[in-house]
Amino acid sequence: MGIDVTVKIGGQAGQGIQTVGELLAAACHESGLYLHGINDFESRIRGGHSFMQLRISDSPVQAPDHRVHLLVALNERTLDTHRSELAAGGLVLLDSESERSDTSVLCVPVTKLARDAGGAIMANTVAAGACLALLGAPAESIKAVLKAQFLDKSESVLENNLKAAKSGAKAVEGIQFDRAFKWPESRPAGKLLTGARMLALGALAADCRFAGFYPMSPATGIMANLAEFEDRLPLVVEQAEDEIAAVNMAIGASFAGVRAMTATSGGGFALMTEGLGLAGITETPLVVINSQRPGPATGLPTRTAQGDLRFVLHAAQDEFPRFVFAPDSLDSAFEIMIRSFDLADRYQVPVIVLTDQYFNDSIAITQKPLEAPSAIERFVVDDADMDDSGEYRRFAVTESGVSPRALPCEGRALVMVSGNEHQEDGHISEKVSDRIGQMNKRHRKLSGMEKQIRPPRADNPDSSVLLAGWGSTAGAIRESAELLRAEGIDAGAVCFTDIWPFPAKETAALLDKCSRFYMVEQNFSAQLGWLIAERTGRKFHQAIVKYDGRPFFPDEIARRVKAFEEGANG
Amino acid sequence: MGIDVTVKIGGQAGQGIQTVGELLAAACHESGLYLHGINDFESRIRGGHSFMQLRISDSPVQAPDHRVHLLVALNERTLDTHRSELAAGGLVLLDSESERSDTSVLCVPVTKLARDAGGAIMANTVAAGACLALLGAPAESIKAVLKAQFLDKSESVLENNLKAAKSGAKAVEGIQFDRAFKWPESRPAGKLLTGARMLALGALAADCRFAGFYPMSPATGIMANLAEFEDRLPLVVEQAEDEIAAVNMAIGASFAGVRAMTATSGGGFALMTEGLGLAGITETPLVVINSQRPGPATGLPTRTAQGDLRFVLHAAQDEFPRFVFAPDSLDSAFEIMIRSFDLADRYQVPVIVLTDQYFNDSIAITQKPLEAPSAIERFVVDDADMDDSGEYRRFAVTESGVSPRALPCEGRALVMVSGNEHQEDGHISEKVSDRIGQMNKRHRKLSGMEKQIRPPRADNPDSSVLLAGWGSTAGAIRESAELLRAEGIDAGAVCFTDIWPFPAKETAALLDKCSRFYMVEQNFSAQLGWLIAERTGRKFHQAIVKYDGRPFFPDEIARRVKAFEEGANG
Amino acid sequence: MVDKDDFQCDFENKWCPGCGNFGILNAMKQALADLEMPPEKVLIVSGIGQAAKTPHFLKCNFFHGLHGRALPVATGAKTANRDLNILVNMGDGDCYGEGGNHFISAIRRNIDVTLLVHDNRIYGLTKGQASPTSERGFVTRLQPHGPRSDPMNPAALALSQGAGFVARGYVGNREHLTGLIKQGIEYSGFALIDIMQVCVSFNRVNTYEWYAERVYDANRAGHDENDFRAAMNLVFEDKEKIPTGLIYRKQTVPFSDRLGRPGPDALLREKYNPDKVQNLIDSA
Amino acid sequence: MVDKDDFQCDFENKWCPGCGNFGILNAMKQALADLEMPPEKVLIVSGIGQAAKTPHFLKCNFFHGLHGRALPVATGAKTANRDLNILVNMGDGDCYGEGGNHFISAIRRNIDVTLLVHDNRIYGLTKGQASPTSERGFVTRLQPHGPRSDPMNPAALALSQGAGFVARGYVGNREHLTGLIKQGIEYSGFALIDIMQVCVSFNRVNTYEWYAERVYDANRAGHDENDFRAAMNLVFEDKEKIPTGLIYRKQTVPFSDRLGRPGPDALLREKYNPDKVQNLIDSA
Ligand SMILES: Cc1ncc(C[n+]2csc(CCOP(=O)(O)OP(=O)(O)O)c2C)c(N)n1
Ligand SMILES: Cc1ncc(C[n+]2csc(CCOP(=O)(O)OP(=O)(O)O)c2C)c(N)n1
Ligand code: SF4
Ligand code: SF4
Ligand SMILES: [Mg+2]
Ligand SMILES: [Mg+2]
Repeated sequence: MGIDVTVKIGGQAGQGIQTVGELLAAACHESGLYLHGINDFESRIRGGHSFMQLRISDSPVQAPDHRVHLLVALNERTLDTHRSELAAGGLVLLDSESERSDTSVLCVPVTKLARDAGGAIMANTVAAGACLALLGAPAESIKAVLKAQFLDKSESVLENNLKAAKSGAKAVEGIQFDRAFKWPESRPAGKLLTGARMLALGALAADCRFAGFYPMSPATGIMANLAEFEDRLPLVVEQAEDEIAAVNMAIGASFAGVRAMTATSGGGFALMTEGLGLAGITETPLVVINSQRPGPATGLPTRTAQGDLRFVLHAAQDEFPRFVFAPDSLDSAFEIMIRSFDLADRYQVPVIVLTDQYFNDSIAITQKPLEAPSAIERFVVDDADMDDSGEYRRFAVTESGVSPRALPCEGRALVMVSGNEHQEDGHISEKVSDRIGQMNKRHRKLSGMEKQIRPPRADNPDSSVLLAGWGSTAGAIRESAELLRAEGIDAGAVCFTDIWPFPAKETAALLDKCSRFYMVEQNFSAQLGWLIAERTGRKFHQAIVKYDGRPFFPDEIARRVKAFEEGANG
Repeated sequence: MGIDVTVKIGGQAGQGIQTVGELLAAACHESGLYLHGINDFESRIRGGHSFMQLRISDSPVQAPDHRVHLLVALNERTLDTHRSELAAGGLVLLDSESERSDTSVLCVPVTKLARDAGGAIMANTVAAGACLALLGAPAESIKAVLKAQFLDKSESVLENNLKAAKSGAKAVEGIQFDRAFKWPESRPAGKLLTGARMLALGALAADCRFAGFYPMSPATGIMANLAEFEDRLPLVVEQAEDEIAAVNMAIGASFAGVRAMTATSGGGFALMTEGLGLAGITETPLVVINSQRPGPATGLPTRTAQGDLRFVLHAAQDEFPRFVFAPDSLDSAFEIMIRSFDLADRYQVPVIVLTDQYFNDSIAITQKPLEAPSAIERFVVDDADMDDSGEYRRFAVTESGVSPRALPCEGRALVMVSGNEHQEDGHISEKVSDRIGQMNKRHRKLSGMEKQIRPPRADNPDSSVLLAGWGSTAGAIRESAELLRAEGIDAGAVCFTDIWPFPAKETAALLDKCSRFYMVEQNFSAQLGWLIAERTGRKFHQAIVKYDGRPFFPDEIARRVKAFEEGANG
Repeated sequence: MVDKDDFQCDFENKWCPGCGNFGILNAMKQALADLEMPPEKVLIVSGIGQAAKTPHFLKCNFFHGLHGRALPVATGAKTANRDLNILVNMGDGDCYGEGGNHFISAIRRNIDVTLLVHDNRIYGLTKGQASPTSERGFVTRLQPHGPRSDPMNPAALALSQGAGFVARGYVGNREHLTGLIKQGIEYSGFALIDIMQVCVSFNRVNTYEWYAERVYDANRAGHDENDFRAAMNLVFEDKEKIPTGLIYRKQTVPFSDRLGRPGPDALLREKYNPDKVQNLIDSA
Repeated sequence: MVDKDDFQCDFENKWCPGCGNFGILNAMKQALADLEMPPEKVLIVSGIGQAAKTPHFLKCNFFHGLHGRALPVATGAKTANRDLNILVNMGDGDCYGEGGNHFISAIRRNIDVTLLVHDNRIYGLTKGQASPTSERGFVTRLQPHGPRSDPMNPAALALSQGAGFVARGYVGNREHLTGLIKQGIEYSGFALIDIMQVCVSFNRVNTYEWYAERVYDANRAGHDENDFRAAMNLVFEDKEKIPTGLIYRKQTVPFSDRLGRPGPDALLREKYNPDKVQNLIDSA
């Protein structure tokens, strides 16, 4: 086994916990290490308790570890709350001016040192310096990071911070930390990003030009990341008066011809459902990100969940084709965003991308290069493509179900669109023949859409026990299967990113090979499990669900599966 | 076979087709006959084409017949459109001053006769008079009906109408109509009502005191019927600025202590989904009627559908217990409304009642007496029920999942409610223990709720072929099974009114007895069929679906099942 | 040259005979023809209701969306392509009821579209419920004692939130209305034209006769549309007299000019630049 | 006698130290105590946001609902039980953004509640986006060049739609604010109190200092709250001076008196009468 160290930094909101984490992460990243970091915070701006938990490794990691090797406690409460998570040989670094008898608690006067270096605000830098020193990082590693961080600040700010980092390192000099390791000297393995930022980059790469949104955790970060690029690309990000406006603006922009999206969380998505149906019947391409958090209603605004799967599958009255995707990693998020805009255009349907707070707010390192497409295919027609533009019919009945899409006022062809049922030219119709013609046409797209669906990724699919899940929890699920294998249980993992149209045949074939499968989901009822039952007739053996708003740990999953397995076999 | 005659009255919107139908219906009703009438109209106020189709029988009827025996054509278009539906021996009564060679078309100068009697506006009365005469109704039958109709109009209005009716009757004197029958002289078999009115009466009987709504076809009728009683009961019906307000007002009223509801159709329901979740997490009793129409989006505003089943089952982010009911007849609508308010109070959950345009706008005759409950149990507590009102906790964790519900400002106990996840006293909490405690508590209600669920009604459940469906189409499904039996196919019917919590065990047991079952639904994908697959593992053989916005005819179902059966056996 | 008849369309009109909407339809056609805007250069966005069916009844590009939501759709479309000439047709329920929040926001954004509100003081398509502009005491089947809300004052609301073009028309004065629509289209920014439209099927109070007795041309009567205070006074005038005309106009910066786009090109027209995107991603 | 401390509550306050919301909380407690309203006779309905957390921090009955939707909830509650004393706490985003349509409707209904808008010109709980009252040029991470919309003028909107009680308070003037809240509660009908609240964490522009330079007491400066025109002028005053106080007040008929209920009894208090219901059903 190589490097696998978890550092947890805890304190009050407003204490700059994230800054410590980000400095550490940047240092690891620069040295070519991999990492995965989760953010845990309350729905308040100051006070309370929050933490960031960073797992550092020399090989890719996609989930948090439940054991903490180094606990950075910016206050006593952190120590009390998390001490029990300390792994054997673990160390606590406590911001304190007095000493402790407990040898596992290392008292460093972090704030005082910061003040000495020029200001209490640099406590983060002191803590980061101390951590890196404890972890055995070369002294220069923090320098580069601080330089990058304070690029546009004055010289003296940088200098003070360098001083602060050094004093942190100095304070722990000579301390032997079991989990210190030899730092590699390679280049960054990939890009260090949050999920939210990756979703924004994916949208950019897909040539998204309009985003309508209304702030809502945990989706706001996506839009904040996107807005950053407004001046440098043909892109408008507009804050709407509410989510209903946001989705209808996106529909309007898409209708007029630019790729458009919106992003929200469950409650906002609820308000968008009528608009989703409008995109459905008007066959307007649309990408909607629903970043889940626990509900119902306001629920736990800053926590994570996978409770909206069934809701997004069936949202809006009546039926129409849609895609539902759920990225399982940074790389897949980038790819899925590009595919989503592409498929939305190709099939003229809404696409829903399901992420969650855990995914959006976590940081990790990409494994594949992020490549912007060399060209964007728009799947639109203009007068030149028509024999007679006067005869253009936006909703012409075709075999594929996809009708030629022209843009309004971009030629002589009139583009007429109605959210009522309509005849082929777009005018309202109540005729039975038009209704059936259009319903069948829309649903005929499904056969093309099904071909675009990628089957779930299976790891060790021939195992007798399979763990199935979807979206952001894939990393934890895969690792838990590995843990089970290490303990002698023949386990594999089946993780979905492409959920609808549901890959029924492939799923059934996969599941038929195992003796039993477990659903691992962050919701109450195992929603995907029931969807699998519905679509394949295969029923999960047990559901390993978690709905407390906190992400899964691989060990936790493995333990719960093992308990069932021991029950089953004992 | 007894009496079974279908009269269809067609013409332009604004021509008073409904009046003709209502006069006929009233006359039949008064004579102790049964009937079932559907209303078909376009989304416009004048012009176009609409019709009412009345099926008259001496035994209860719950579905329209596809054969028309008497077609009342108030214009030529009606004749052209519906002539092909004429049964053997059928007759057309056409408003025309010239004669036709076609003997099946009886030309009566309806409008002219009306003008002669005092005004073209009475064309309806003339037509009704003619129809009744053709059907062999005693001359007095129309009199009573007209008297009731013009109760609060001047004498002369009544007189003119009586004259008009008589002149209609006279115009068809001597015409031998094959389907004329001997009219019974009994008393009304039950009450003659539309589905919408029945839902309103059910709400009254349940002591509903507040209804927030925003107009939307086909739900508006429910509210119009309810508003009629505002002055005579403790009841406020308030038109809201939008559906979001409507549902939140109902939640506010219910929280404050009165039984409250809202009614809408799919698009409005979409806007209410966030509020539904609010009722879910705040455990506020709430009854929502979703009267379905075809979508997506505006779809076919005046037509019927059953396309929202899956949507309402999963509407709103995350998960919480809810009831979903779908009345299958007038009688069941009355009962379901009372049960809905009762169960909403008892379990402190939202209840969704699914009806549709076909159900709301059709008329029929009740078979059971409509009995207002002798008392209303409110399932609320006050200070007197508490040891210490200062310690009152609105969301106390209990075994049943139901916590004692006090009303705000009705005692010393403070009622504190939050749409965020909360601790037992109602204050926001992000603690893992509170989250799990409250989620489990809410979901524990399900076991009590499941006991309230009635299994689907099964007719000839031991048949080798079963036809399954839900809600308003039950009448047509049951009759189609009868038709199949008459043709030698061993068919039965399984119709659901109580859909969620899903009666899985009972359903599986029922379905296990048949060789195969068909789903009969008014949606594209057979939504209940997939729900059955999900919850019981039993997969339907074929789906008989209809999604053109028009109601099912029993014969149509029977023919389609038969075709499959012949394919299966041939 | 564009002619009024160029907008003629074969699709069957579904309004009631005598409906005030015909007047609006005609005025729109005339205004567009006068402004030399051919059908293919016109985009109409509408909500749901009788008013919102308007684009089906004249030749044009259109997006007939959801009840209440025309303004956000128009905002998105205009943002994507600032070259679009957008008219928005909505009913009073549509715009001031379900769509009230978007109405406020359209004013505040100053989105450069012309909004025609067919204000018949009733919900027409749903068969006669009170609308936000119905007066207290206006009895319907659903409001047996009339609505409990005071009627909305749309022009006052628009003025209060800084609208730069506020007009009131009446279907009974076709030419006058045509003039207002033309001015609205020519205005650079958000133009509100609240049009008193007569629903002959459900509104038995606010009839042609009723209006005929009350409506007058405020501009002709001396009202200065450049005077904000005068405009504010006008919209609160005694209800027995209904001023029509251009209530207020001022120069404003339209939304299209607030986007911060580098040049005058519509968003839609910019080329996708893979190298630039790749650079941005690489340095992100 | 009710004391301010009777509202003391153990639940941990989650606002930032120095937040303007504390001022509102204190003023509310004082106002309720002065009016002799004990905690068990107070119902607070709120939306979602920092402002909307208010009821958690004082002893009372409360319904903390959805973002933007407090006013409909309050309307339903008041309709069900007219004896309730309802205060509504909302943020500026909550009330004027997401809830804009309900804000208009609450005014038009004249629902008898007291609405306190904690107007900090920012979305606090979601960490600093522009709100409907943010000025153009107010830069945030999501509005790198400031919002593209002109700011809303809530008081002007309320006046334009016939509100009978319109006030503006400032958290920096605690006593003055307490007085306004008391008057609002005592007012029979819809009372709007737009409160300039300072968000010390995200709004670096509209700070205590910024307000201190601008805020003045309009009533003391001679403004007559009975004069509608004067009120209208006041709310359009030069932005460099911010008038606070009672902007406008007139007598109106509250929603509770518009319900058409036969007697003064709350809906909630009427007895269910099975015979009457049966009769109505039988004759229906
Ligand atoms: C979300 C939603 N709610 C309600 C409706 C039903 N609806 C259709 S049109 C309409 C109102 C029509 O009134 P108005 O907007 O004044 O237009 P008019 O028909 O009078 O021109 C309503 C409520 C709908 N289509 N969608
Ligand atoms: C439907 C919905 N959309 C968005 C949110 C996210 N949200 C929570 S509070 C808030 C705005 C907070 O701003 P404001 O209302 O001004 O209150 P403040 O925090 O500033 O007091 C938003 C957008 C939500 N909870 N629900
Ligand atoms: S119902 Fe009224 S508004 Fe609608 S078309 Fe008829 S007259 Fe016009
Ligand atoms: S973020 Fe602003 S409004 Fe919210 S509690 Fe902190 S200071 Fe107050
Ligand atoms: Mg209208
Ligand atoms: Mg705010």
